[in-house]
Amino acid sequence: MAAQLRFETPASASEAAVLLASADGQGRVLAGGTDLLVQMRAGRISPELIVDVKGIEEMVSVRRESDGWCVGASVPCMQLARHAAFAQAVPGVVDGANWIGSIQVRSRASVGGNLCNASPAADSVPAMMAVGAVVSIEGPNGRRQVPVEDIPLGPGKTSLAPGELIVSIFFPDQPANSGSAYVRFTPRTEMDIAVVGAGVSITLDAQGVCADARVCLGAVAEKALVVPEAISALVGTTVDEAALNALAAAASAAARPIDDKRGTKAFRTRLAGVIAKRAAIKALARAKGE
Amino acid sequence: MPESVFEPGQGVVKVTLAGAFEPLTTEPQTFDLAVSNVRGVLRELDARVPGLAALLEEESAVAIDGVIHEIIYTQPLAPGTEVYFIPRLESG
Amino acid sequence: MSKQHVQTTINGESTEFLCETSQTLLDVLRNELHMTGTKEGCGTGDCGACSVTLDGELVCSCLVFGAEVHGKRIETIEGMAPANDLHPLQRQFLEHAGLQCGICTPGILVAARELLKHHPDPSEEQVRYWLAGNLCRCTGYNKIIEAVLAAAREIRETHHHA
Amino acid sequence: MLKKTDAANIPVELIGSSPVRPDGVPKVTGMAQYGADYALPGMLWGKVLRSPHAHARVASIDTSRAQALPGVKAVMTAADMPDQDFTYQGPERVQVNFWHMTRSVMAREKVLFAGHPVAAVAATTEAIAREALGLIEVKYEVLPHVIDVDQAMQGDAPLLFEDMITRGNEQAKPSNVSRLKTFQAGDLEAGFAKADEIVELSFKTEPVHQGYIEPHAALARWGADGQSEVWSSSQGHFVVRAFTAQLLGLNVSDVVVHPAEIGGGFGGKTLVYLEPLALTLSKLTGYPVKMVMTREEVFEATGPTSGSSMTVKMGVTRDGTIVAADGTFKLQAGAFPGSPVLNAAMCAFSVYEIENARAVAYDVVSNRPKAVAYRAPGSPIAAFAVESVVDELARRIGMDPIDLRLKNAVGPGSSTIWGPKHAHGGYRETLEALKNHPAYQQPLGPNQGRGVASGFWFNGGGESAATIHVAEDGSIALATGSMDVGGSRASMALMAAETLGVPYASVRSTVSDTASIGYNHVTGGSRVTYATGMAVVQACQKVIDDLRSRAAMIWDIDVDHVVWDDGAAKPVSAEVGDFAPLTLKEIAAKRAVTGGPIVAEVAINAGGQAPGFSSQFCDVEVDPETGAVKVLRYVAAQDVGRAIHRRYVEGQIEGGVAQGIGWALNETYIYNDKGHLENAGFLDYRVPVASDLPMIEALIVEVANPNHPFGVKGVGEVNIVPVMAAMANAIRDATDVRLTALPMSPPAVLAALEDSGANARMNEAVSA
Repeated sequence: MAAQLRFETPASASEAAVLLASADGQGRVLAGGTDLLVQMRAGRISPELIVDVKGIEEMVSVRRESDGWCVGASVPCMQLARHAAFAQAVPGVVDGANWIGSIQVRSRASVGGNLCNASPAADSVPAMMAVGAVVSIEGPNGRRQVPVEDIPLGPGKTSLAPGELIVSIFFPDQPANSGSAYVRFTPRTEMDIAVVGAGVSITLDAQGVCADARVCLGAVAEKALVVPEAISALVGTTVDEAALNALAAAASAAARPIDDKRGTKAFRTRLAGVIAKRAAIKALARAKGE
Repeated sequence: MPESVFEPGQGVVKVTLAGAFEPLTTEPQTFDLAVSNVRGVLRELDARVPGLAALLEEESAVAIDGVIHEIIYTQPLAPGTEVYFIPRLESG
Repeated sequence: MSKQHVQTTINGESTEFLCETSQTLLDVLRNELHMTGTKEGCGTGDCGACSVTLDGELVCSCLVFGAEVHGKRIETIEGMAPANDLHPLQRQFLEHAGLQCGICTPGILVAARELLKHHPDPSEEQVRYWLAGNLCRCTGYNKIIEAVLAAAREIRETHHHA
Repeated sequence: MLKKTDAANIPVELIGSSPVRPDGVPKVTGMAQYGADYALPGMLWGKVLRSPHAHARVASIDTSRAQALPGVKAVMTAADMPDQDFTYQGPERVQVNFWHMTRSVMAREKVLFAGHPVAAVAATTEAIAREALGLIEVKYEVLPHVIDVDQAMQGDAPLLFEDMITRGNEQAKPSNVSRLKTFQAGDLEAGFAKADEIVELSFKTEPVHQGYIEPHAALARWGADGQSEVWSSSQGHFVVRAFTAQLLGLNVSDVVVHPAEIGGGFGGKTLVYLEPLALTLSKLTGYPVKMVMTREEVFEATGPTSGSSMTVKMGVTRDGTIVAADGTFKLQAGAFPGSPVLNAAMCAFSVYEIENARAVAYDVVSNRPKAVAYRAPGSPIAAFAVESVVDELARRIGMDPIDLRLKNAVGPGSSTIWGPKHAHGGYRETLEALKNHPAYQQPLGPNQGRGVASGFWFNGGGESAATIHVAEDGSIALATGSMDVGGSRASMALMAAETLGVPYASVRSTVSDTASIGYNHVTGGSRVTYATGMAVVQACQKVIDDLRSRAAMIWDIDVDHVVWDDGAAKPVSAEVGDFAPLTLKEIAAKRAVTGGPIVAEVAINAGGQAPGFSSQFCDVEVDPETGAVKVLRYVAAQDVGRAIHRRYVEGQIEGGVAQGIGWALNETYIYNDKGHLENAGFLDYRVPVASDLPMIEALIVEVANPNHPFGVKGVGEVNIVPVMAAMANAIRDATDVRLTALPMSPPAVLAALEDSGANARMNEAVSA
């Protein structure tokens, strides 16, 4: 019960990992807390240890590195969205981060937390996957790096081992003439959970032909998906209407949603294509500098 | 807008039970009553259907020439007035 | 059974309190410090009635642990009108009938003040999206939006003349 | 006797203005105290154990382990409250059966919905109370359950009450139908025979919650002498007192209920949930007990309004005369009888002059929380069906939907299916206001549509009391017993200031507790500005008579020679004497020598209320690829009789429309196959957020009610009645697809578009 709940504020990621490892699976990382407190209130989890990581400098800062941006896992979405250079570099990720909850929620919630919560509908996850983001993980055995898509396994489940925590996320610089975007569909305009979300990045060559692309879908499977068929539909084209329709068809074909309170299987399948196409159109415009 | 001005004075009033007031009445009924106010209507109805006055006071409102009122004994009724007892309303 | 001992600053006043680790900032404000101006509508961050600022960031106090605010600055609705000098937002909400039942009003005022700090001349759409985290069931939002826009105008004009 | 005045001739300066409300500053500074904001020394926290099953027999409840937990002071079950007789009491449409009510507050033999209270705990902290709930052992025998209204009416449906006979169909065997009633006028067969076009459609609507932002809260203190006090947020503290006293077997006057500020009600706070439990726990423990619901509890166990299944058939001649109408309205009452289905049936056709019409009403129980009033209860549900059918009739005969309504509009003398003739106008004027709106003729873009609908609501009168105290300096203390849910203290002050001829600022308007003023019925039915306002005006008139007689004393003249004008006593003419006017302040200064404090209390049972009419149009755009509906414009005309505080009148209209848009598009209850509510929170129960809505345009129509001193009719409710139909009609206009079920959520709209092939057409329209 609550009486045994411990609260720790480590100063380093390694210290945090030691604390978590000692908690026998009953420890929880506190970043923004926007999922943790809701789950505790609902009685879905009753942790014995809370590790507040916001005192760990590398987890709450945005740093420029030689070949990209390194974002602390606990940087609040509002801070990220206000970071002009970062928003310029990977606008699709800021699109995603800007859809999480409300301003109040985004002042606390982080893309790292969004990833670790492992909701299939997490807005920032397809967006991060689309730009090839890589997470840095601290654990009992030191650091390791894995692509974002390797973290979620299914609703509420991640590939993190006991004692591991995500420290930061690296966003590699995109080639010239690249654009990224995240678009989602929700019944309300704000304060909602994605029924379908799509993160797309497109890189054009000098002739305006799609040289590289990533198409990722959220909320249409147990975790966010990369859709190779949708990527193939774009690469080598000028991303014309035919290519976009092929991408939409591929996205709908790749979707394998379930019926739940937030959407039916048929609706989500249909929308996977519609929303992927809209994300691609937005990414293309950005790639063209429009 | 009809200005309903009520002049006290005995006259014939047309009284309708708009619907059944179970278990005492089972269908709509109309009565011509020589009365001057709502109390008179209730007294006359109760004489015809014992217990009806109490039921109406509890369960109904009264429309006097279409204007809905709570049941108040002293409400005057001019000759020729149309009186309906209808289910009372409340709400959100 | 040891409680958390927390030292913080609330509306400019240095404050300390004891709380259970599991207690939220909202719970602490309302039930330990008896500052009931901050309201609970849902407890899950979905209605915004408990909005406060934490080190200058707009947050739902139901989604913050009391233990987290050690060494931080908190602003609540109770600090918005020092010495009964109403904030332009408060005055414009009164003038424009921007409240009916008033339960969402403290949260909306706190949120709107942050909006105007970041966007002194917001469009109607900006106000609507900024306040999307604050539910109001009474007004249909018209008069809230009008009040915020009027307060923004007033603040801009005051600064202009100053 | 009610005093009649000629509303049109009253010189008004304050009426219709928009001053700052008396309770405004506390509400913008966080100082106002709502139910959950009260605390008392030694206070305990109470929590409710709720049923995990939708339908089950309660075999046993063992509270011993919970009782033994340190910090727990008491555990109660229904056995701690007296049982009640099985009788229906009160007016038919809102009958109260305390046998049902006590079981709704806490289950006895059976639990009838997931979330039904089974036991409650009082403990020193909220956390301990919560922990203790987990230690109460309840043995259930789970029974099959039924949620949907049509399924609940099937012969093999599980019965909530095994012996319930339908009132109005006593020959039938026991069923879930608690009530059957028919309203009829004319000859349906003959009417339909005259029709050139007949439209018949069936509709389903989902229950929707009132969605007030403040969860229910109550603080209760029981005294060892049997006298008790309750602080709670409700729409009527006198009704809280009456129900709590009855449920606990107390003298009504031994319970004093203090009106906490209320954080929204919309009908949902007109009965009791927590108050009897908190008071019982206080009695058992000897300490004050506070109980506050979580948002999940609010959704699982309070409200909502009914869901429905309806069929409506209407016939029209080619010239636009509606010749017959027939409707069947089946409404979910939830776990206990008492849906607003009689209102639905009575309001259904009430904006139309139809010679031949019938409405059949079924009240049906099922395993969900008992339905509670919600803004014009019943009428919006029926209007969704009727106004959709009327829209189709207009299309069949190629007539503008406002013109069709104008042709059949009721006015004074029009007949109704519920008996008396209409006595008031106002409907036609709302249609004309709408038709004259410049935007009504504006062309629309691709995939956009315009929809029109109208609504009727009775508005209420009833019991109210008000007191006026003239203070020593001539300022006015005004008190009523009507809970202020949206600015009524301001409108009461306006009416008092206007009547007395004093500045608005000199009137202090308050709401008194149940021991300090006469009975006031609930703040509901759009009745407060009408009925309580009438009491206020009459109290002011009584004070004026007193002031005149005191002036007469001061001047040594006959009281008949003194008039009250512009806030002062004046001689009726120069002939009675040369006296300078005596202001309120001057008379108040002489109050002692003229007889003591100047006070008036008036308590009335207000009648003569006039119904409200609303006509509305909206423009929407439908996304053919996603089914999303965006509201581009919303215009709502409403006859309010007379607007007292203009901005709060507009606010009522804007708020009612916003709620209707939520009802139309997204709000719904999602139950799983176990009968558990899956969306018991504001994240998945989607009330509109600010960015979902356009500015809603309120057109105030004022056709004065001659029975009210200022012409008031009422404003709170009818504004929600047309909204769902207006939205459906606009979607129909945009897509050629008629949606007959609520909510018209994106998946539902998209499925309907795909089924009809409409979205292919619409996509072409966009690319063309």
